Amino acid sequence: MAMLRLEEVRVAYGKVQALWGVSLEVGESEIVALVGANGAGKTTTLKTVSGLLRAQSGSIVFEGERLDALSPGEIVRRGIVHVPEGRKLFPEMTVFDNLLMGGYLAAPLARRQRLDRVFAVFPRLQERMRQLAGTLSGGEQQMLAIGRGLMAGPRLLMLDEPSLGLAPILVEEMFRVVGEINRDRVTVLLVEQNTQHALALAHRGVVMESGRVAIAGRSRDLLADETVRKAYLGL
Amino acid sequence: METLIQSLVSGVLTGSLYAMIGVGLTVVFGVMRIINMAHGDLVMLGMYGAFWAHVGARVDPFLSIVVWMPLMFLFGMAIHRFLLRKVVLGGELNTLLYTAGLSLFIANLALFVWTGDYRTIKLSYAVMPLRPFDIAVPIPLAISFGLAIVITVALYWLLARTDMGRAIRATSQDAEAAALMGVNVERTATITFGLGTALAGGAGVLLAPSLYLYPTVGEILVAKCFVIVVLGGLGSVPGAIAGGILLGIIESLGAVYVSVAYKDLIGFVIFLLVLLLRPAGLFGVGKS
Amino acid sequence: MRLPLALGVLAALAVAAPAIAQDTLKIGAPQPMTGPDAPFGDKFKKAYGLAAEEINAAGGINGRKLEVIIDDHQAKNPLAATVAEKLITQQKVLVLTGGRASGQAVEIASVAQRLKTPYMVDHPSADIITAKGFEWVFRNNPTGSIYPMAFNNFISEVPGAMPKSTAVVYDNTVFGKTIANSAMTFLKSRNVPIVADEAYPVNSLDFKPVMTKVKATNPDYLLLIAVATTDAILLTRHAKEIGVTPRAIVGFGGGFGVEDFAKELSQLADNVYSSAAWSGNPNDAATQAFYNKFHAKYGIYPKEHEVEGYAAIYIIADALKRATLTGKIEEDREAVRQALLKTELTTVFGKLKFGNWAGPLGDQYTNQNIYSPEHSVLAQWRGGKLLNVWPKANAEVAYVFPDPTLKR
Amino acid sequence: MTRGLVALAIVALFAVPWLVTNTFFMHLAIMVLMWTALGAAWNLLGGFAGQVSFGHAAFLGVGAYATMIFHLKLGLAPWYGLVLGGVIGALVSLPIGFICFRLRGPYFSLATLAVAEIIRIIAINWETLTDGPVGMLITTLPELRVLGQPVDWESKTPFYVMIATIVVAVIGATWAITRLRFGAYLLAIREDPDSAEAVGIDTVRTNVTALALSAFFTALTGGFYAIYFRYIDPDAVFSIALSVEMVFIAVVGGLATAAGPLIGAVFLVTLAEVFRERFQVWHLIFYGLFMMLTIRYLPEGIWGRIGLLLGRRG
Repeated sequence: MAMLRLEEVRVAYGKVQALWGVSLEVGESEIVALVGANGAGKTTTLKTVSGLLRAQSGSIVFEGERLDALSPGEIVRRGIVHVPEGRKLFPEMTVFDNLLMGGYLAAPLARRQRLDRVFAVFPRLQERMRQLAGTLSGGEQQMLAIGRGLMAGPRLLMLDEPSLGLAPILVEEMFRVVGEINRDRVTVLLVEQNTQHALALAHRGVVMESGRVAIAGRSRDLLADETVRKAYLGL
Repeated sequence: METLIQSLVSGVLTGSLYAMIGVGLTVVFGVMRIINMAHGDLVMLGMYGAFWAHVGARVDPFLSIVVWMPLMFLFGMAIHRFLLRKVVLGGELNTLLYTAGLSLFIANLALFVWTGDYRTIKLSYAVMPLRPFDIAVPIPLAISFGLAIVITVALYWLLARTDMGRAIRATSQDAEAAALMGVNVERTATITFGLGTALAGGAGVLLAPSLYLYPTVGEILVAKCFVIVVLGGLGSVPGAIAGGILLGIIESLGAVYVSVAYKDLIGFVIFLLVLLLRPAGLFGVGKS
Repeated sequence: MRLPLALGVLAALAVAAPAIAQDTLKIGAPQPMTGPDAPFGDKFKKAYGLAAEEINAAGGINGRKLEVIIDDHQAKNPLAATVAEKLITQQKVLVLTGGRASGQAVEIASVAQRLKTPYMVDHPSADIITAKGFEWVFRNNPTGSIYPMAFNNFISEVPGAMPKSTAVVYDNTVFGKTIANSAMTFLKSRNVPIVADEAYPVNSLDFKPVMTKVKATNPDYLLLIAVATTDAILLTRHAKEIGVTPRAIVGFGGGFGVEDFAKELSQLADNVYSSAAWSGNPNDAATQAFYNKFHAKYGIYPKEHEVEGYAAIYIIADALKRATLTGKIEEDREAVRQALLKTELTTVFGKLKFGNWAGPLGDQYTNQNIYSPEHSVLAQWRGGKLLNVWPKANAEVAYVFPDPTLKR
Repeated sequence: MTRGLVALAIVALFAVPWLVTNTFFMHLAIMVLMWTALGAAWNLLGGFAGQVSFGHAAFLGVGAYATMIFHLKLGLAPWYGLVLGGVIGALVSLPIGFICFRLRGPYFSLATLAVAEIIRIIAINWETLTDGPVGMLITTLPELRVLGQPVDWESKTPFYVMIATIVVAVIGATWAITRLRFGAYLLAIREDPDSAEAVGIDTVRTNVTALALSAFFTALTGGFYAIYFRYIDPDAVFSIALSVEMVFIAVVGGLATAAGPLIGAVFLVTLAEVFRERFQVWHLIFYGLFMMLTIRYLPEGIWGRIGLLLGRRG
C-alpha cells in the first residue's frame, strides 16, 4: 500500500499545461528519485503535492486521504514537508529563527526535541545559530533548508534539487545525510538533476519527460537498462 | 551650540512619532507588497480617538491608547478581510489606487461626521515646556516620545520572539516558503494589516496632544510616511525607525540652517538620492 | 458616437436642476463646503443666511425675495471657475459674492469679468483681485497689503515702539506673502533690520525648528502671519515654548483674532497683538446688536468672517434696491454694477465707498473700498479677551508694551 | 468600416460647439476633453509601459507656467507658449526619466511623486520667475485672427477647438503607438523588463521616449489650462491630487487603450458634477467609494471590460 499516490494529475500555469496526467506512487520509508530533464515537470509535481499549486484534475492521496483540496498548512500538518528548490530560506532571519519557522506548527516540546536532532545531524548549524541565514555559505544554506524541513517532523520529505550549486565534496555529504534521514524511517521524494547519484541512493526511480511519467521502476533496474540510460538519463 | 542642540532634540522628539507611523506602513508593505495610501487617514482616526477620549470621556489622551490600539487593530483586520484581500491579487497599481479611494472615503466621512473644524487637545499639565539645560522639551512630546519607545520595544519583542512575529517576518521575506512552513499567509496578512493600523492609530493618539487635528490631516502625513519608509528601506522595521528619526532631524536642521521654505525639499531630495543610490534603504537590511 | 451620449447625460442633469421661483433675486456664492476649508464655508453660510432672512423679513428688495445660492468649490481653483460659471449661466444669478481663499477668488473674478456679472468680494484679500482693472469686481474688505497699517501707525506713533530688529514668519500663500511684503517694505523704509525672513508651507504642524532659528537672532519684534487658525495657534505656542523673547509678538490673519486662539493657548495668548482687517468695536451699538442676533440664531459669536459675509449681503441688497431691474439679465447685471459703483453705506463691517486708488505697495486698485485703511485695527489679548488698543480713537483699553510676560 | 467610424467621431467631436449653445455645457465638455487629454497622455507611459507615475502634475504645471511666463514676462502670445511649454515639459522629463527609470514598481511611483513635489516647492519659492504663491493671471488674451476673422475669446468655441485638437493628437499618438514596433517594445517591458532587456530592447531609452511623449502632451494640456482658466498658482497646478486623478481616469477608462481615457473622463467629470450637485457634503465620500468599487469590480476599466466582452463574443 503506497503512502502517497498521484493519479492522472493535470496542472497548468495559466494557458501553459505543465503536467499532462501524472501518476506515481511513493511507498512507506522509501527513497524515490524523481528525475528528468529541465522543464519535465518535477518541481511542478512537488508544488502540487505540497498545495502551492492546484491540480485541474486527478487525485493526490496521502495515507488514504485526499490532499487536493487542502491548504499548504494543512498538508504540512499531515507530515508532508517540501524543501523547495533554491532553498527559499528567510535570509534576514537568524539560523535559529529559520529552524523555529520550520517547526511553526509543532508543539513547543516537540520543537525542542527536533531542534536537538537537527543539531545532531548538522552540528554546523548550532555553531551558526545567531547568524543571519542570508550570510551563510551555499552548503550551510542547504543544510539549513533541510534542517528547517526536519523541524516540521516530516513523515514524507520532498527535496527539490538539494545538490544544486554545491561543491562535489558537499554533494557527497548531502546524499549521505539524505540516507541518514531515511534510516530514521522518513520517506523521501527526491528531485535531482544528478541522476546517477540520486538513483544510486534511491530504492525506486521515476523518470519524467514533458509533463508526463516516462518510466518508473526499481532504481537498480533503471540504471542497469541501457536504453533507459541513453533515452532518458543522458548517461 | 544651543541652537544646534535644541534643533536636534526637537528633531528626535518629532522623529520618534514619524518612526511609529513609518513602522506601521513598512510592516504592511513587507508582507503584502502594497503601499497603503490611506495610512495617514488611519493616523487621523487615532488622533480623533485621543480627542474624543479627552473631551467626551475626560480620559487622559495618552491613557486612551490602551483602548484605541486594540480597536484600531480590529478595524485594520476588518479592512483587510472585507476590503483589501481580493484587491491585492489585482496587483500593485490597483491596490495603490484602491487605497487612494479608501483614503478619500475615510477622510471625507470623517469630515461629514466631525465637520472640518480644527481641534486641539489642551492638557492642563503641559502648558509650558520643561527646560533642562535651557533646552525646551514640550511635555506632551516628551510623554509621546517615551510611549513611542515602549510601543516600539513591544513591537520588536513581538516580531523577534513570538511565533506570530516570526511568521510575519517570514511571510515578508518569502511568502511561498512561509506557506510551506504551514503559515497561513492570508491570515498573516490580515493580522499584519491590523498591526499596521494599530501602529498608525497609536501614533495618532500620541501626536494629537502636540499637534492639531482635522479630517484631512492624513494628506500631510502620508507624504512623510513615504519618505520615512524609503529612507529606511521598504519593508524594514529598524529602517523605518531610523528613517523616522532621521526625517525629524532633517526637517529640524533644514528649517534652522537652510530655510523653512525648503525643508520639505531637502527631505524629498534626500529621499530621491536614497532611492537611486541605496534602494535598499540607508540602513542596509531592506530588499531592493 | 460617445460624446452625444455624454451630453445627453449632462442635459438630463441640467433639466433636473432644482427649479427656483421666478421672482426671487439670486446671489451666487461659491464657497468651500467640503474639503479642508469646509469650516470657513460654513461660517459664511451662517452669515449669509442670517442677513438674507432679516432682509426678507423686512420686506425684501422692493417686495422681491432675496436668495443666496451657495455652491461648493472644495477649495479647488478650477472648480471655483466651474462653479462661478454654473451660477452665472445656469442659475442666472444677478451678482456673485464669497470665494473664501484668494486663489479661488481670482478664478471667480476672472469668470465674472468675462461673463459681465458683478462680484462683490467679501473676504479674499489678495491685492491682485482688485489690482488688475476688473471693473466688474468690487471689494469691501481691505487688501492684504493694508492689513499691517494699524501696526505701522502704532510703531510710528508710540514713543520708543519703533522696532530695533524684527523677525517675520509667514505662510507661503498669497495671503502670507502679501502681508509680509507690505510689513517688511514699511519696516525697511524706517531702517529696521529684518533679522529673520521665513516663509513656511501652510499647515506645517511643527514650528519649533523655525522658532529655534528665530530665537538665535534675538529679535526685538516677532511678526507672525498665518492664513490658517491652527497655524496661528501653533506658531504662538511654539514661539513661547522655545523661548523667543521679543518686546512684542504681533499676529496677522484671522486666526490671531478668533476665540479659539485664547481658548487653546490660555495664558500663552496674553498680550499677543492681533493686527486684523476688522476687530469689531463691541462698544458700538450696531455691532452689539449683530453679535446678539447671531448668537441667538446660531449659538456662537461672530468674528471677522461672519461679519464680512453678513455685510456683503447688505451691501448687495442696498445696490439691488437702487438698481432699476428690467428682467433682462444682462441689463440687470449692468444696472447692479452701476448701483454698486454709487454705493455709500455703513455696514456692521464699517464705512464703504468703492473707488479707484493706489495701495501702499503701489498697486492701482479698482472698486476697492476707499475706507479700507481705516478698518485696520491693532488689538491685544488680555485675560482671554481681544481688546482694541490702536488707533487711539478705537481703543478699548491702553496697550501693554513691552510685553512683560516675555522677559525671563 | 472602423476608419469611417473614426472619421465620423472626429467630425462629431468638432461639431459640438455648433450644436451645443449652453455655455455651461460647453464648459463641462471642455473639462471632459481636458481630462481626456491628461488621462490619455498619462496612459502613454502608465498604460503601455506600465510605469505608474504619481508625478504627472509636474508636467502639467511646467506647461502651464511656461505658457504664462512666456506671455507675461516675455510678451509671447500664449498659443506659441503653449507649444513651447509642451516642448519644455518633454525636455524636463528627460533628466527625470533617466533618474527615475533606474527604479521599478512602487519605487518608480514614489520617485515621481518626490520629483513632482520638488518642482512644486521650487515653483512656490522661485518668485522672480513664477511670482510665487501669488500666482500668474492673464486679464485679457491678445487678439488673434484666424482666416482673417478675429477670435472671440469670450466664447467657448476657440477653447473647445483647441482642446479637441489636443485630444485628437494624443489619442492619435496612442493609436499609432499600438500599431508600431515601439508599442510592442513598451508592452514587452511592461510584461517582463528583464526578458525585454535580454532580447535587446533598450528599456531605459524606450521608457524615456514614452515619458517624453507623455510629458509633452501633459504639458501641452497644462498650457491649455493656463489659457483657459487664465490664472494659475503652484498649489493648483502642481498638486498631488491632480496626478492621482490622471491615473484614475486612465484606470477607470481602461489601461493601454486608445479610447479608454475619453470614457474615463466622460464618466468621472459628469459623475463628479452629479455628485457635487446632488449629494453636497456626501459627494467626496461617494467618489471615494466609487473609486474603490471600480477597482474592485472593474479592474480592467470600463473600455477594457467592453473590449473583453466584445472579444469574447467575437
